[in-house]
Amino acid sequence: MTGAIAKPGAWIQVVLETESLRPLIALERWQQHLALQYGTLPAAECTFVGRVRGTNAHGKALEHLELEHYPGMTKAHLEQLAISSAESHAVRAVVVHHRVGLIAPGEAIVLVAVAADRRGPAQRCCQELLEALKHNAPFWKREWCGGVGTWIEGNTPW
Amino acid sequence: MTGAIAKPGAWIQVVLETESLRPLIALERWQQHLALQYGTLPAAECTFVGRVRGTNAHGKALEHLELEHYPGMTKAHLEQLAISSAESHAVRAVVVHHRVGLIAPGEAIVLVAVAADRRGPAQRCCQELLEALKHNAPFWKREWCGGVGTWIEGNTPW
Amino acid sequence: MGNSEDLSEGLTVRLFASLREQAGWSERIWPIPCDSSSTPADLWSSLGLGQGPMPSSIRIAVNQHFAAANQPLHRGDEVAFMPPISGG
Amino acid sequence: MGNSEDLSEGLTVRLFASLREQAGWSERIWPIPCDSSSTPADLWSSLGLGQGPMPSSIRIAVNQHFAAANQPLHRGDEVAFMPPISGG
Repeated sequence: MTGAIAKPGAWIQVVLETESLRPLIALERWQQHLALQYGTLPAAECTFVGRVRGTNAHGKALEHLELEHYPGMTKAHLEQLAISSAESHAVRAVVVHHRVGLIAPGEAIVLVAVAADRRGPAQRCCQELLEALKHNAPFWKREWCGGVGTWIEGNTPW
Repeated sequence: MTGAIAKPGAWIQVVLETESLRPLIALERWQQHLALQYGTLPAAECTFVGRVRGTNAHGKALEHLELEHYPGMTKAHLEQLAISSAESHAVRAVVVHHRVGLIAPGEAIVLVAVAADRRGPAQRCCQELLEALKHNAPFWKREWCGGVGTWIEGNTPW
Repeated sequence: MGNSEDLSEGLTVRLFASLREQAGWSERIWPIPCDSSSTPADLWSSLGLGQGPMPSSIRIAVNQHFAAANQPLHRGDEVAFMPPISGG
Repeated sequence: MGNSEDLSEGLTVRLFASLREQAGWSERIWPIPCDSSSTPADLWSSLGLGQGPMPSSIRIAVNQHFAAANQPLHRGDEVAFMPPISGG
């Protein structure tokens, strides 16, 4: 499940990962593509990686986090959110990798990276897109503790 | 030139790189240390990488950027800035790698990474520390174009 | 339910996460009346997904785009009811 | 300049970047009067680093910590004058 949309303004890539998300390997490949596309890498790159916590909100040890999505809609909607953020901040490139399925504590759930000509747009776009996907992309989390799964509604505060 | 300060609250590492700064390799090592220290990696990681532009402010092709520093003071002052940001945002770990010497276009000048339990503190600390080091750490940039070096005073706007 | 298995005559309804588990199904074909303009809010009531009107926390998608509870539905539409989102 | 090569009798003055190149030197031992309390601002004038008073854009460090232009200096101090910073 990989996808890339060539835009006049920005290069957008969204990937839903069913098996594993290795942020540094994903970033390395993205940078290689960027370097090919732009000659030299843009001056500013801002990245966020979210990982599964070891405990739930009540301090109980977490066995797994489960991420459900809406096949078809989730990836297309993430692409729309990325395009919209990229355009409003005039950045060069955005990449989003998001896990679905069962994820162990410490493993990466989400990677958002933004390359831009200046640090402000890179940071603002990365931050805005992360909030957008947390609140507006069709994902649902279920925490598994002691063999019992509990659906989580909403996100931790910023 | 490497250094690590163990703090009760946060693990701070500042490195001045004289030869090359490879952000993904630096991050991989930092994450390995973090995983050893905390068992699982913290839930939120925010990273910024700054790279040398291909042209100067007047659009002329840049041959090299030169970074001068104050041996002794620069690293110690970066550590103070990192400790101060880490404490005010209550994050788990901060790493800063900064190049000195001659740097080619596209090469990394600076890497700032912050690991925290929540995304907000990670993002705010990373952003604040980047501004602090741009405006308050003793570094001076000289741009080399057509064999002529020009000292740059101040930074591009955020 | 008559022609409810005939896609051209009805809607595809999809439920996700806690809504799916509470209802005990994830996808269903549902007939749409010929002469009325049905909405997701009407559909919610018809499906018996909860007591009373649809909670405002429920998100709706029509044909895989977010939509309002009063958007008119047409035959062949895919309508999804989604509990509050928690991504990233 | 007398004892200016004797660290215990004077200050170490360091210049960086454009200031170093304009002055033509990077480090110098400078005598400090026995009976007066000298400051970085005084030192700037004595060294002839520029015409008139020290520009406010110049940053000062004493013993590798940022300091004010009127901080009293003592024998053995390391005083640095720095043009505006451009890091990161």
